[in-house]
Amino acid sequence: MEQGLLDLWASTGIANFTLGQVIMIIIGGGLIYLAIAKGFEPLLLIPIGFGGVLANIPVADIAGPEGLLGILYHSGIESGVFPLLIFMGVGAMTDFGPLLARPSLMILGAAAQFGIFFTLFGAIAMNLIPGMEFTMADAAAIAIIGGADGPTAIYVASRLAPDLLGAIAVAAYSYMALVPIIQPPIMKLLTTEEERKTKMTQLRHVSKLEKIIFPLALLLVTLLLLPSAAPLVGMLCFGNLLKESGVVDRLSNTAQNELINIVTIFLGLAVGSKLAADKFLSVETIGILLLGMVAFSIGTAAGLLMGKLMYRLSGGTVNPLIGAAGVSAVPMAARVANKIGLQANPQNFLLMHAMGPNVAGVIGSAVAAGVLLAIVG
Amino acid sequence: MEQGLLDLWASTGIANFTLGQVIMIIIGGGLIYLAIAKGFEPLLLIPIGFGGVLANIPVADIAGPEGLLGILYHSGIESGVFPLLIFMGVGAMTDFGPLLARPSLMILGAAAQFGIFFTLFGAIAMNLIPGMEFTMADAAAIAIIGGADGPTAIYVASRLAPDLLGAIAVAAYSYMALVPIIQPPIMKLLTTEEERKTKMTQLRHVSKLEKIIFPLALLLVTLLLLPSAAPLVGMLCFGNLLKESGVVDRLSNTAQNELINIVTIFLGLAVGSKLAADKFLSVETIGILLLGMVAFSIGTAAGLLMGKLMYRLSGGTVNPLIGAAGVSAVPMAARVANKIGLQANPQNFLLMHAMGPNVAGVIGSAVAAGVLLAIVG
Amino acid sequence: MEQGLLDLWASTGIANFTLGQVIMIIIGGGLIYLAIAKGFEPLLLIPIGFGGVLANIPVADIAGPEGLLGILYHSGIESGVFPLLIFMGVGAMTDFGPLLARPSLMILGAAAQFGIFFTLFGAIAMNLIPGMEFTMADAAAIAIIGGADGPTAIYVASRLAPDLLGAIAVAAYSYMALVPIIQPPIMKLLTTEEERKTKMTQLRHVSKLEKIIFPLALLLVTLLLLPSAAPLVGMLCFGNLLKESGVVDRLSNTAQNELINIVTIFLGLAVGSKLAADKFLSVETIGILLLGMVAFSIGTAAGLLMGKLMYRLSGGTVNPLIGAAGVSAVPMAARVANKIGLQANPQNFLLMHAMGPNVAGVIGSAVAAGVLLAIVG
Amino acid sequence: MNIDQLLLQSLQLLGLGMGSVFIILCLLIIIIQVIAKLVPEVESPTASAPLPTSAPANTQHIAAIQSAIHQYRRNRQTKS
Amino acid sequence: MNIDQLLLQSLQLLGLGMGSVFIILCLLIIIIQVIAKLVPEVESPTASAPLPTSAPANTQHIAAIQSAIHQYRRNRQTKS
Amino acid sequence: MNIDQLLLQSLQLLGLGMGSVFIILCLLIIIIQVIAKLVPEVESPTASAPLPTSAPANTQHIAAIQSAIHQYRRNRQTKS
Ligand code: NA
Ligand code: NA
Ligand code: NA
Repeated sequence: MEQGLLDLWASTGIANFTLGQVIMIIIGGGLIYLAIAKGFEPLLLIPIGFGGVLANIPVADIAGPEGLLGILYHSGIESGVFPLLIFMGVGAMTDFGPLLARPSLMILGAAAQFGIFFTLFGAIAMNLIPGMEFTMADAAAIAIIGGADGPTAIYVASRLAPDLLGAIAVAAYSYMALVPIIQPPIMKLLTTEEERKTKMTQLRHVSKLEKIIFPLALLLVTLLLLPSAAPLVGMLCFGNLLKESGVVDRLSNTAQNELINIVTIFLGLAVGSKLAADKFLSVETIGILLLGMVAFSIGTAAGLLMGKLMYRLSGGTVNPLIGAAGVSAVPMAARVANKIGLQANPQNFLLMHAMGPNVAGVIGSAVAAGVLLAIVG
Repeated sequence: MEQGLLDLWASTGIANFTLGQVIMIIIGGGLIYLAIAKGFEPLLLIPIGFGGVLANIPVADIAGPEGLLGILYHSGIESGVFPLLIFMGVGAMTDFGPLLARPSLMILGAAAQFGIFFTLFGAIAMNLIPGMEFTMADAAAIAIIGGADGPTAIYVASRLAPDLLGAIAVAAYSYMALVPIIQPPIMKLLTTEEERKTKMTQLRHVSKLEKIIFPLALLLVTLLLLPSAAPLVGMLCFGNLLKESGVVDRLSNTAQNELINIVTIFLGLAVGSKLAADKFLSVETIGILLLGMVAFSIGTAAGLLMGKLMYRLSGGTVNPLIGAAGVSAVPMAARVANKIGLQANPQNFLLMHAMGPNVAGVIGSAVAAGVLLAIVG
Repeated sequence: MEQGLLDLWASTGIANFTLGQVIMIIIGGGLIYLAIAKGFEPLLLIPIGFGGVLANIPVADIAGPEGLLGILYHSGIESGVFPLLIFMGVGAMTDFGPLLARPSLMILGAAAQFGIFFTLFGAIAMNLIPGMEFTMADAAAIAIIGGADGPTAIYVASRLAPDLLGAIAVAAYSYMALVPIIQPPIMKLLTTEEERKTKMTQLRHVSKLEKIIFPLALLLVTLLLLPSAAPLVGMLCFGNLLKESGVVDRLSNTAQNELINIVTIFLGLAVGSKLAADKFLSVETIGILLLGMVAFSIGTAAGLLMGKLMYRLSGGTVNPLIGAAGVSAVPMAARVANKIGLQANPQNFLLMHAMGPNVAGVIGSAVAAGVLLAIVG
Repeated sequence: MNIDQLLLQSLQLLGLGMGSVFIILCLLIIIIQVIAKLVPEVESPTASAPLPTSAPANTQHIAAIQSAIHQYRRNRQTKS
Repeated sequence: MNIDQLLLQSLQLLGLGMGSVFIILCLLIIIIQVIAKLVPEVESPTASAPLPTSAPANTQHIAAIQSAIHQYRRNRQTKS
Repeated sequence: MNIDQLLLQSLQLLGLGMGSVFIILCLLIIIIQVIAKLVPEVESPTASAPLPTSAPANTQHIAAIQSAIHQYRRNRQTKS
């Protein structure tokens, strides 16, 4: 009996906890709290936070190769399947209409990717700080946080720096949730009241046929110039074609509902498996959080500055605020642009105008991901 | 041509059947009949019965490592993924409100687990019968039938005694379907008319916040004291948190509808693959069926006796009938308690009061499973 | 910098394309065009065509063993899981009522399988043409195109001739889409105006119980006589039983909606992975396309001739047009029979009468598949 | 295997295959007819609904539980 | 291991198992009661809705976007 | 690789990356504009609906079949 009691005691969590695990469980709980109480990207941060808690339970080894989270990670993230399926669902949910109505605004979505590449440089520069050690692959994986796009960040991190995946995913989704707090000060700093008041003319009508051709054209450009971006861009285009073709509504509906929901649950739990204490609790994580914030801010600023340039060149018909939406973070960043625009001029509805740069930012960061995978991967 | 005819004849089922396969196909058909005509847990017993038929078709080897059922078994049950996903769905469907409104009734869900541990002892004792040979792992896997919870039974059996999984799953779901027949005589035997007439006071209101905190608190207790139960309890809590958080309804709906339906189909077929004649048609299966019945009956009795104790201690404000619902078998056992209560007193609605012990029984048997996995596994 | 530019250039598609890949991408685009603009089986041909495009992107290796399409192919088609799940969904969507109401018409579904076996002979005969080299397994896989049933063709091809799978699947779905063009001339050629005018008497009522027993009886016959057809027929029967049992509607609905949609997306993409240039662009593909057309035409003719025989034997109460529906291609072929019948006699509604041979054709080609797998496989 | 043997074998397959398909489908025709003869004896117009009553146990339970929950909530609201 | 040892071990498991189940479920009872005591202080009748307001961010966005799209389309139609 | 080389390489990546992003997105702008110019010629206000008519073949079939089934059932009921 004593032996049984001892065995049972030896199998309790209390007898096996490490300090790191306790801290990580508190962090996981914190993510769940932020998701529920503050509305921080709950669709992802509840599964990630909960997965993080499960991954740090001693003895159970749920994130190990034979545990549920480990199996999900191996079969869905290591393989790249989950982020690609999410991207397909995103494609099936995205309306490229606003982008097609005024394609020149796409340049804003290009400019905002400066956040990514600047951060890559910053991450390498951080190696000058003692204790930090980022390889080029690490730096590239961290920099993609500046793409403000969850599945892209997870896909790139899983290929280039799986050990940093947990911190990168948490940073990416947290900063996406923080867009309404991070972006407004930068927007106000870099634009004048006059610029923010700019009203934009209504978007032209986009025909069904243009919407069908666009995903195919996007895929064509990608496969000609940057095939390393083809998995991401390809699945985005595939989902979008399912939607716009209008002849396979049952597949399109499944891709943007049940399938993306199932994959979101699995992806979140699997990402959580990378919140294991020994990987997450390191000085690198602090670097990742800092660099992620830098990436977002620089990306926002680059988009805004390009917006200001377009404001000048277009003779004041482009509101520079929509440049901030170029970072992606769909649709949060477009909403923020709309809100700040309304503050300057209550008749100034920028939402539809900001959606163009916003979805262009998704394409832009998938392209940036392709460059990183091609050169660094 | 003759050679071709001979080859074709040699590939027919008739030329290859073993007696065991014929019997198992009849048993599979019997399960399907019970499921359709008698309403025995059709959601599970139709897939299990059909899977059992498919598994015993000669030549085709559908339950083999390269057959559909074998693949489903290997990837979903051997890995533990399917029962855990079912548990997540169960969590997303469960309202712990009645439990939170009167937590003291949880003790009934604890008492009913006596069926599990008594049966463990009984299974070992059966080794005294010649021909029976149960190891401690076998005995533990069989005993969990007394938990009256399908996914828990399948999860434990897949870890401790995969060869017995078919018989254990069939017994568990069959007895859960038979709860309206097994429980009433025991309930009438152990309670007086006076006791059964007891009306219970209305449950207090439970706030949204309490419902959100509960799954997190349950997970916390589990990971501190019994991490070996963490996969099961964790997924139950995760599903419940998806539901109660109120911010991820699309994930919660998917978990309790499409995802659980898909996994139920796969799980049932995969369990059916373990109805292969050489494993199922053995004297051990008779032992399992007998022990399963014992487990259910003893669990019911233990719940009722604890109910009687609470009736006394509470000054007659707890109806002991709801103790029988402590075995789980949600929501069947709670309904039976309600029905027997109504027979004694037509104004006596026990359903909501029985739901507390009923869901406590789910937690209780998951905890019992954790103990068995920790010590025997 | 120059090195970086060179690396980037070396990673572009332009620098890596082979002519074959360019042709295959155009073919993939052509399939997408036919699916969207001409309504050619869009549920399958959009995913297959898109998968074909993705598979031929240089550098990215999306159809390779570590790419998304390669993973889907390996886990879903090589294993046989996807076509079997599709067949389950088809079973859950199929109403065997018209077949049960007049079972003698099943003979039409048997006759139409002549297209399969004649084509098998034809494929072997094609070896006489220099450059063609079909093994018996290849010939059998090609012949199954005559079954006019997508999942059956994919299942058989994946077992017997995986290298030809892409061409076989494309041919099968394309010809199914072309049924309204292929069949009418044959129907008019082989039947007289008088025969086509034949009105058929209303179908008798079929009870619920008959519909429940039928899938079980079908499975029983299959497992006794042709167990090699049991995976296909078994899953068809399982799906149908889920539907007809009436007690597991949530499983039946999932099988015929979300689950089949998800699997259709994956199956199509995975089939597309077999449109790699080196496999598809060969003289064999031309043979496959020719033979597939022959198979469809001969199958249609055989069904019609059997229809004419039944017209005589029944004293003119069976319209021979419904014989053409025996090839399966559900429900397209039944619609075509209905349309041609209406042309001859505007009061002549053949749709329900043609549904019997139509679903019999599904069973017939699954049986034929079983014979091929048993003898050739 | 030379081409003549292959051709012969494929002719054999033609015979065996069509034979199997006809045998199995004809057997099914007979079975369906037998079932159709047997079933009406079992099933009277009213008896055609025996399955539904016993079958959707789960939904019935759920319905019962939901109605109980509603009743409980209504009571609570009346009280408070 | 002989049968006596097995029987003894299974009796031990009975004790340990039921003990564990009771300890954990009793602990949960206490925790639930503590939570129930703490929560009402935090949660006033009106404060019970703080989650909905901040939470369904995504659906709010989508709704906002959809209304904007509708408005844009209506405008277009009026114009053209 | 020492830190100087890494810094240099990351600067190169900055140039190559932003260059690639701008080239690809600018190319897309041009392509979209070309498409927009070509499409209206093809597509008149009424011609914008050619796809729906040919496309949802499957649902049409199903609808046709369902209506036929309904008709057949109604007939049966009237008779019996
Ligand atoms: Na972006
Ligand atoms: Na239980
Ligand atoms: Na067929």
